[in-house]
Amino acid sequence: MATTMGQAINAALMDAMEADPKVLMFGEDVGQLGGVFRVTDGLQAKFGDKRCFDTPLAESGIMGTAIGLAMYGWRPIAEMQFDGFSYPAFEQIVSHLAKMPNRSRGTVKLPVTVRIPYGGGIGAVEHHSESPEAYWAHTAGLKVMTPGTPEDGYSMMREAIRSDDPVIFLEPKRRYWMKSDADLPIETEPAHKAVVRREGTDVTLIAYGPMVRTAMETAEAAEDEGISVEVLDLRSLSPLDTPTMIECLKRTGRAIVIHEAAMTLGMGAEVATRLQERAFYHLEAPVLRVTGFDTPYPPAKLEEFWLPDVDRILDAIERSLSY
Amino acid sequence: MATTMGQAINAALMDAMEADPKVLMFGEDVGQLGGVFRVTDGLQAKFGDKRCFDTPLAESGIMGTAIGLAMYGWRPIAEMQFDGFSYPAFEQIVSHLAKMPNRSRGTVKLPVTVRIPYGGGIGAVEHHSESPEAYWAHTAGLKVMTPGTPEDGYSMMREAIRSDDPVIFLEPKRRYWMKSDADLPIETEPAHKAVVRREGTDVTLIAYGPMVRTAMETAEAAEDEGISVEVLDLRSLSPLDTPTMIECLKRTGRAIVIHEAAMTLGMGAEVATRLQERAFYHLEAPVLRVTGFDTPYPPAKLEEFWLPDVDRILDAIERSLSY
Amino acid sequence: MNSNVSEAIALLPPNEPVHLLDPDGTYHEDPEHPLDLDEAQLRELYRLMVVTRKVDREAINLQRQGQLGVYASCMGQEAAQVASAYALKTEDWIFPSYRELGAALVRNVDAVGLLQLYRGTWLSDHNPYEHNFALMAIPIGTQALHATGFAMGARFDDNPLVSMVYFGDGGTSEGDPHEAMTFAGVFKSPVVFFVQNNQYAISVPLDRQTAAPTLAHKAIGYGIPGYRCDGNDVLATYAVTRRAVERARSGEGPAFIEALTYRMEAHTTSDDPTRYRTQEELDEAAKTDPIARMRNFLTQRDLYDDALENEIEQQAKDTATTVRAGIYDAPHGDPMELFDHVYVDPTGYFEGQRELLAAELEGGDA
Amino acid sequence: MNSNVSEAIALLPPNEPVHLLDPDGTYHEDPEHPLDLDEAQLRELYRLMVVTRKVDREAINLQRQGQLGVYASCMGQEAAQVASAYALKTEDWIFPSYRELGAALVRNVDAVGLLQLYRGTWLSDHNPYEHNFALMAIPIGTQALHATGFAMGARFDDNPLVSMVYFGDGGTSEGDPHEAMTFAGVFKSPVVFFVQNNQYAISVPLDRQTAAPTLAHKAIGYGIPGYRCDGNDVLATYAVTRRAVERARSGEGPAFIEALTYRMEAHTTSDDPTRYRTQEELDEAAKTDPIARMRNFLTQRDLYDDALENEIEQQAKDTATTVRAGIYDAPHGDPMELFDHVYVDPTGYFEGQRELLAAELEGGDA
Ligand SMILES: Cc1ncc(C[n+]2csc(CCOP(=O)(O)OP(=O)(O)O)c2C)c(N)n1
Ligand SMILES: Cc1ncc(C[n+]2csc(CCOP(=O)(O)OP(=O)(O)O)c2C)c(N)n1
Ligand SMILES: [Mg+2]
Ligand SMILES: [Mg+2]
Repeated sequence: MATTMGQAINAALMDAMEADPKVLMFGEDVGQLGGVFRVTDGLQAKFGDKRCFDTPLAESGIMGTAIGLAMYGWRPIAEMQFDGFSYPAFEQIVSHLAKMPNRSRGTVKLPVTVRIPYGGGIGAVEHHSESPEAYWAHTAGLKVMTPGTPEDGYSMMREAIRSDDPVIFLEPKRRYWMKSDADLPIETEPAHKAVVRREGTDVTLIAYGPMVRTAMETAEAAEDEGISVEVLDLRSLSPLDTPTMIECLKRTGRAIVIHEAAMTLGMGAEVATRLQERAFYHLEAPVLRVTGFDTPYPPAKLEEFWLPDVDRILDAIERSLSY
Repeated sequence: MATTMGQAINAALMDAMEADPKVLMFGEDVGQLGGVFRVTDGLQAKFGDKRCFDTPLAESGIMGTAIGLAMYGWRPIAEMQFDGFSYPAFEQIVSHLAKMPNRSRGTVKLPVTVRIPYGGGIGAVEHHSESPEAYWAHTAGLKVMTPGTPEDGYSMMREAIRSDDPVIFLEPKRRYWMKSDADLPIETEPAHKAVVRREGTDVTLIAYGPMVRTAMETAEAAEDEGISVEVLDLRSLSPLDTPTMIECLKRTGRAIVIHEAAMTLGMGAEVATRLQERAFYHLEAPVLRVTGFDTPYPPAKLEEFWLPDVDRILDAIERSLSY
Repeated sequence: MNSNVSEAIALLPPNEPVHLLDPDGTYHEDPEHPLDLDEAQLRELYRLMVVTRKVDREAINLQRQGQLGVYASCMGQEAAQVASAYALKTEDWIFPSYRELGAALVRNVDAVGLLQLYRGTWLSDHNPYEHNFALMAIPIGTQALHATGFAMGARFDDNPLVSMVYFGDGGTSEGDPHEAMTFAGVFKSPVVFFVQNNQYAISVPLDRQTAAPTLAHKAIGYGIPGYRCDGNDVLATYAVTRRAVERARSGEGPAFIEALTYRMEAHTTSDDPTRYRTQEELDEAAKTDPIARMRNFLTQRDLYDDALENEIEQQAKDTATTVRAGIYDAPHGDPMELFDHVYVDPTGYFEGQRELLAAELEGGDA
Repeated sequence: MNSNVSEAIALLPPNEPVHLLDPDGTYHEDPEHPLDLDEAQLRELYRLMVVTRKVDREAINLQRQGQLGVYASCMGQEAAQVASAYALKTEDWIFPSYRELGAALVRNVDAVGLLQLYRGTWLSDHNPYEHNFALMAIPIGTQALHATGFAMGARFDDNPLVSMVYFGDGGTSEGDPHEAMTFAGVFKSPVVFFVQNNQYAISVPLDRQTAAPTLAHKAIGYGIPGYRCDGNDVLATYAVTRRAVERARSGEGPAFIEALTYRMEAHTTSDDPTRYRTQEELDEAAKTDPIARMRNFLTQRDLYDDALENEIEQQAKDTATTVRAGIYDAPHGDPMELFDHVYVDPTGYFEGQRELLAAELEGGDA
């Protein structure tokens, strides 16, 4: 029976709450409604409204109380309903969630998982299609994960909840309906390992979250043109698996980073910089970036022109190969 | 008579308020106290408490009302008392200040200047030494400026206030006491132009804000060792003056980016990526980074071990030259 | 701080929300809330509600037909919106959330433009300065600060205008309206905080949103008077708002109004309200419908007849038809516009990005 | 929502702050606020205040001598802090801001450790779980949410503890305490919001902070009772807090206390208060000194004599000396520790950065 990524994450929440009575799930509309994407569906029915509950409409409140709950000894999973609505919680995330364990010399642990559906491609209105990952990945003290497959949706969510470090768990919302035939539960590679999703020899596409699938489609299209494309799924954005990135580069000599977030200071900048820092002599071409533009996220009717797609990536492959 | 950077910025505020009766200055303790660094000293006495005033203690409130005041037709200068206290205003800055002009198809202009003393090196307690520039520079719709000299403190502040775009104006607080003999008023290069502060032929140091002076000191030290170091002061972090960066690289073949902010996804990542993207064949060595570590900002007694300094930069120069 | 603590009690809301019209149209005179509306205005309020409902329904249809990505209906809240906006002068400013079609129509904001946000051709499509109607705000409560800053600005400028900001029961929990009311109180800004308490924030009912006796009890914490009205009673809402607006205009400072109403439709067209509320509850709420109530009142006063009914129906239909046509005809927009409004002065930006997109649009390579 | 609006008025603060002790030590009995303190406890409260003031003064000296980077004095606020913390049980948790030396000393938190934040050897230096005393919070008001979450957590766990959070008059303007009180009200969490209204937020006086009749009038907006007490009256503060704490413990929910006090020192040692307040104002405030008042009371009750005075003075001096020595002796810390606590599991982090610093420390090249 096929499972979607949304269902896989739901199953992970279910199983984690079953496995550990300290796990709590809360946020806006996650209880009776089961979340606006139904990712928390059934949790309140199964675990009661003390373990899965709705909060008042206040994201800083959600994050700050999650910190207090964690200090007490619970393992909170807090949902930010959409990417763009994680910003009111920025202060609590950056000044406390990320820093309090360090501030306390490790005496305070904050095993908080922050679930954030993110990214575009679903025709939503403004503030519902943001890609805030660079804000979090620049912030020391946070771990940042994002699954590109339903399997990882399950396994990485379990890992995030088990982690004693705070984890920003970015769910690629346009892939909630992506299917897999895998049986759950499933355990994939640890999150800090990037995984080669497709082998290839000419060029490496480095992607994560929603763009993993787009990269795979591009690789197939390129194959028709006789180009052998490797696809690396980063999975964890903080830490970044630099050694694996370098291995890939050594194989193909060419890398292209793909993400939806704006180009300037997006993840592509860090990946490219690390590659040239540590594998300088292996670069046969500059590391290229195929990303969102340096503009606010566009309205629904124009998002297809903004988002990286197969054609734009194919062009970049051509450019890379032309070096 | 020597002028400090703090005095130069104060003079710029004074002159801008004199020149345009629409300019308002507000924030926490900026009125009667004249700001915790005295940068707004004398403004309330001169222009009255309608044009320079204290607000309640609420940064989102300061930023959101600045937006409303700008919609009405004022030109607000809003102070965030310290870098770390700009985070509660993140939502208003990212979702509205940066996006409302675009959202409105340009019918709404937000000529808001956000003054933020930033960076470390003054032995302050936590949250008073943050370098948040990458958060703002990643956010389309904002301009981000930071002066490295008293002259730029004056001239770029005037430009920021004149700008019809929202500007995040980052004041390198440890350089408030840096002196210059220049006469004010003074007009320097437009902010979007990076400026070569020192010519050199072996390697280019790319710095901004507080690190410009450190880069200059390093260049002098290197000269003693017979290494000719060029220093480029970025001045504007968004936009980045890519053409000038490239010119420098073409001259020296080697570049090192220096900043206090954490390494991962700091400005260095973007600078390095652009250089390798656009001047690939001119790189004789990878673009290196000398930056803060990927940890929270340290306590006062340890900041000297964290902050980039002359020795650490000299080491990087050596590494760069060894390629 | 007001040192006279015992006088402060005047800032508290009345025990019962102000209510002038029964569901059957019976009007209760209230000397504290006299009506300054003539017959034409009474009919106008009714007309605006009917047109609002019709256009709202059309928007839902357009969404079902795939013409809008999503839509947030104001059905059931017409009285609250129309009456409050009607209490303003045209020079006053409105700062809406995403649900204020009724307030927009009072201001003659073109519904076709307004709905472009939901259609996704652009992030907004009206010039706020044309109708003194700000852009819709999606991040909850954030616009309260813009309204407050705007009102501060007007006062600094000795301009006797008032700004009014709409947000919901859920919005009262966010930090921004709290900070806005704090600023408004301190600066005595002429801003009216108009809260449509429609009982839900998506699926979350009021008692999960706050333990306050009523939302209007929040106002005293900012030194602001808290008012309450039956938000399905167009006359009560008008009277209460009118008083608050003129009080603000005269320099007495901000006010907070809680209008009790009910969201008859789903939160948005993406929502499935059967998951969190019952048909019985809906049926009960329908009995307090604001439009029927006003029609009953007009009928009792002999201000309503078939001719008026036909005229209004026709007008509503025409408007809906225009909206429908306008939406169907709206061009999807020019992708190159993505770069046009990010900066007034874009020097140094978009290097290569603009060219890349232009090349793609021409079908060439980048 | 509490549907009984007229009962809600009970949430409002009294017209006058609760006050039991006059400056001359005269005690006014108040049947609503009976004292459950024996003689030893009365002396203990006094002793804690005296020690607090002495250590506070020592910290200011240490800052002047360059041993602390900065320090935020609690002089004048000893009664508010000591009495409120004393009203808790040891299992209860305290969430301080940066000024709560007095509360910390009640909890036996080592002042040497506490002051490391200001010395800058580390960002904090005590284990919160040892004394149920959270780390000091510098970003204003943010800790209110931690206290609320903690109290929610205790209640979910059927653990009858209470959490108490300190913040200032300025802090009431931030969004976080607003959201905290909203959550606390809805979840009926056993948290006490203790506001020391010391009249200033750095240079900004109270009337620029809020137009509320009193800060305690904010509480009703969250369905929380708002109390007020003379914060320089150690007995009144104790009595009011005690009642609020036990009420919370018994499941009746959160409370808000405004303690009226005055900051006798500069905001921090970096501040120059002569820029914003007069010597006359200070002289006036000095007359309400909390310590002299309690000493007068004890003297009137024959609970105070030279022996006690000497004993307490000696103890205060000893503590100050210990603090002084401890601060002077404190090592500056190991730079390599910068990498030690960022993550519980640092796999994949700090590649090269740790090695770079280690090499630099060894004097070698990186
Ligand atoms: C900051 C923020 N958080 C979350 C959301 C998602 N969201 C959209 S509407 C809504 C509920 C709003 O409820 P209320 O304020 O009562 O207004 P109503 O929709 O009932 O008019 C939520 C949670 C948002 N738009 N903004
Ligand atoms: C979010 C934030 N903004 C600004 C500051 C700078 N700051 C430190 S203390 C202070 C005033 C606080 O006043 P109040 O809440 O009354 O507490 P008090 O210092 O009087 O005890 C300010 C503005 C801060 N620490 N945090
Ligand atoms: Mg609502
Ligand atoms: Mg204070």
